[in-house]
Amino acid sequence: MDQAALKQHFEEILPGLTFPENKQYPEVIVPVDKLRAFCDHLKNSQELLFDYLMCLTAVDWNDHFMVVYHLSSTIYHHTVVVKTRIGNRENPAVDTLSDIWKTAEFHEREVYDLFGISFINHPDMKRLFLEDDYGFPLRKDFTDESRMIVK
Amino acid sequence: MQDEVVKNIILGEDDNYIINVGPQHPSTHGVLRFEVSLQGETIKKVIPHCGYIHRGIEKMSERLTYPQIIHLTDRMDYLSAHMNNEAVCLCVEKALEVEVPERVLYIRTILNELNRIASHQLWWCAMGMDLGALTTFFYGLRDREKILDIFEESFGTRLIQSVNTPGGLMQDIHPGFQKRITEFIKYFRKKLPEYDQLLTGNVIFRERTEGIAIMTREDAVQYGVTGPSGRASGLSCDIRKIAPYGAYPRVSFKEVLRTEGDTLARYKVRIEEMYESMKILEQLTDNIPLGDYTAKMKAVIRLPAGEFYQRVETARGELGVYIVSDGNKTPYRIKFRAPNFSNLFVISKLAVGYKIADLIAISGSLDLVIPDIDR
Amino acid sequence: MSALINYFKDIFFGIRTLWAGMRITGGYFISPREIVTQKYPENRDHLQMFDRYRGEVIMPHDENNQHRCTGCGICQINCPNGTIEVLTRKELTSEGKEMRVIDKHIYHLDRCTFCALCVKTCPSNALAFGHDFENAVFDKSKLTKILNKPGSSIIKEVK
Amino acid sequence: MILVIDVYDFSGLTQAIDKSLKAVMSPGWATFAEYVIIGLIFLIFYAILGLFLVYAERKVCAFIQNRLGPNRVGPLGIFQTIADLIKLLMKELVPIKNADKLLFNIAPFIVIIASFMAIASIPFARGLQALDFNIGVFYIVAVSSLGVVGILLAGWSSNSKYSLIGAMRSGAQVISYELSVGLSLLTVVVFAGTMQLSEIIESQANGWWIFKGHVPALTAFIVFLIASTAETNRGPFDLAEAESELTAGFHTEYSGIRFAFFFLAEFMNMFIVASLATTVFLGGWMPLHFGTGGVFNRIMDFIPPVVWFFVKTGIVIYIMMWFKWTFPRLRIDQLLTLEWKYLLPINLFNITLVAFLTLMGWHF
Repeated sequence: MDQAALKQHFEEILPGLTFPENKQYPEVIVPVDKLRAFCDHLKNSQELLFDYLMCLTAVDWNDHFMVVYHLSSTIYHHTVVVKTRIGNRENPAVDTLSDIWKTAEFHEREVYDLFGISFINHPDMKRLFLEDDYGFPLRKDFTDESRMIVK
Repeated sequence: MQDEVVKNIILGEDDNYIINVGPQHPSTHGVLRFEVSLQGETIKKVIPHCGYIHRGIEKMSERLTYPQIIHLTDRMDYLSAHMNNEAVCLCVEKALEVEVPERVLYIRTILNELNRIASHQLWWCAMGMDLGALTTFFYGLRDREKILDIFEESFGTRLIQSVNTPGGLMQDIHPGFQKRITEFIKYFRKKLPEYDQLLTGNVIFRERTEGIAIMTREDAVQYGVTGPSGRASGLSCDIRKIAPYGAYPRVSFKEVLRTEGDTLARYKVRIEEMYESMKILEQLTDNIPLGDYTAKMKAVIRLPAGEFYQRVETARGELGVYIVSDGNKTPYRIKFRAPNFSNLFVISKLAVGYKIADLIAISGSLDLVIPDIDR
Repeated sequence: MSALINYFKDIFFGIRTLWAGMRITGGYFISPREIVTQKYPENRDHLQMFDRYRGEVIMPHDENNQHRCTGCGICQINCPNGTIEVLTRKELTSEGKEMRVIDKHIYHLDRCTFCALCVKTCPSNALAFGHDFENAVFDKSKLTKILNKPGSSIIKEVK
Repeated sequence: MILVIDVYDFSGLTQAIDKSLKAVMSPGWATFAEYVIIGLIFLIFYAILGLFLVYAERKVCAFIQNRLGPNRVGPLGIFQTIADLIKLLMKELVPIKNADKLLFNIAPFIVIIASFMAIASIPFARGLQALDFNIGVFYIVAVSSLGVVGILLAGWSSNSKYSLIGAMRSGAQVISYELSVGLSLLTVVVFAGTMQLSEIIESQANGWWIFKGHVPALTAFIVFLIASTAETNRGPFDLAEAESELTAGFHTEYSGIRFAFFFLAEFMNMFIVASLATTVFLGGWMPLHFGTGGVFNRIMDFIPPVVWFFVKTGIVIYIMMWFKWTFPRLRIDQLLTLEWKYLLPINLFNITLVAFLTLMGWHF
């Protein structure tokens, strides 16, 4: 499916989505509470069949987090970028997608490890790389005097 | 929280025998730890633990300019260093909409394929060694040396090339580059059948690998297993075919696919990929166009604000580079979707029910490079 | 009956494949020409590195003990690891102009990743890669080197 | 022809020593003195042979792998193993927390004593044999299987999970492969009609059993090679050690000279099974003969029997090294499958065939 068709399709499933400008892939911002249902549809719908979670990450935009999902289909080879915005900086949380795409389980743990975004209903929500009291290094406000050298 | 920790420590029932394979273990090829719960020699549960060499490359990259980031990507999957470099370069070039000279495309593709062969050779060494055939290690390294010599002659570096830069290459190839590659292909076409006789055909090797740890296509997609491991399960995931880059649209090659999904299939895909890579090399080596080895770039590279994603096929699978730029000379956020990271965790599904010796064979067949998992 | 035939087939298949492997290793055993080991310290005299080999970073000096470094500090900025520190001072030239001269060009070999960004970006080609690869020392501080030789000056033509 | 062989008969020499000893002391003391002398000779022989075999293994594997192997200490690196031995002697013996101290310490000795006992009844030449039992074959098989007790104890007492797995593997492996070793030796025992090693060799004066015994002897020889490689815990059957799986298996926790004992015992076991194969199948110290008489046979007779013995043993050892450096390791269940499904039935069939052949007198 091309970009326009995908856009139209998304509109049909969930009205009121925002579609930011992205030259490369179609991009869609989904509200946090609708994310799970939306992704479930993307995975299981026969025309879309986004069965492959390419990349899962988050971006810290100082006032909010953006969790970014790059989805692709191994059959149709079309790609979409799904984003969700988390405003809560103190206790950021989003529904897990690990039962939709198994690989999300580990990517989510990585995101939890580095950003401190916890994923609700994740089967094994613990840190992947770092010690438990390390802090969340990929947050922009992370400082570690002893280990960081600022030029 | 405390209860959760306790729950996680208990792996299985009381009578299970729990051993740690790693972090210091001959077969993890790095600092990776498998927490294995055994009953007799049969595996009941495998939990991979990583993070022993987490260096925070993504965090470091937020303070480095784009040409500087490239030298860090070398250190992720050091066996496909050139592919990692190229991924960042392609992403930056795509963002800047720079037209790269034809010559660069060809040279990059040649380096990619040489790197892929070198990586698969080292994998073959290590796979044989994991299974107890120590001699394979030396044969593989002996042949890999020829490739490293090609790199060294042209760029002065061996394992990691550090020759890519946004817009092209840092230096042109050596005049003897093509000749050496032709010689290498001639040499390696003679040696590769020996690999088959020594290991592939061997009845012990077959017994150890055939029908072991079958990964279905669904598993591969679910766990995001890409690269040769995914293709052994019939998952067509070759980025060189799906989203071609470099000079790949100009060469004809076959995407090696197998449907068995067992350890032997993963082994055979890599062996066949070496043949395919040699085919690509043969098509490209004598046709490198003349021209500049780099495009004109500004001294300070600033990416326009926005998000850029580039997929590249490394020797182990799909590498994704996701750059979020805010218009500065350093990326706002850079994420490497490492192939080994996804490939690793499938082991906890594959190894269950097999013997501990099979765990070693499976992790060998998945061809894990630990720094790529941790980054 | 077919089970019995398969049983013997298995045995002969096994022996055949094992023999194929043994033929390769046995073949190498009796052909010493294939040995690839190089005796390293013995072959030091005729060990030739490739021209473009990236050893440590050096600053070539000519016969008058002159180098090409202007002390602009681009290498320092480009280095991703803080390997290079350039210390400069102002000096009066014969025409009475103030000119920047390097005091010390400090190179930390222990931090260098040989990414070649300094050598490639140097506007006056003052840096190059040496061919020396024997850098093992017992003291880490010995890996911090000063690249400009004592008493050296800049070549006139370099601006 | 007989004359030439008699020149190399050592029984005259040993009897002369016996006589001279008995002349100066009482028979009891004389026997004791002989034991001491023989013990010392074997101790020295054991050490030298162990060092040489380690060197040989390293050179063989190096040549197979396109390398030079040890080449620094002494000409062609011949003193490399001595340097290694000195290094191992100087190394710390790491005490293991919660290990069973007694068993942990005696395990290496059990392994080494077992191989030491077996070496006593190996006939190196006519008359050059410490113990010539009438049940020599049985004795060697019995004694060499004692070594596994040491391996089991080492694995058990180390208080390491890897060691325990290695030890258990070793136990299962040795118990099953002992059958094949015994049965394949039994074929020749049936042919020769004796279990005394010196008589088995004498029975090969007119041709080695591997030639005289048709296909069954050849089959038995191959089976013996495979099974004995397994019994000595060498690759591709080195599951007890399994470097890539269990780091070092049963001797993971051993260091210094204790580790060296295991190492040495492995090589000596290899020598013992190789010399047993030589004795039983390849005519021991008997020279190679074709037909009767002839110049070729006379030239062969001039080569001393000790040389014959060591050359043949060396060839068998080389074949075992060749195995190790070519094949991947088997898995434990495949190892047992190989024994119970392939080697044992073949062996049983083989021995029936041999019994029939001997009954009909159809061997040479």
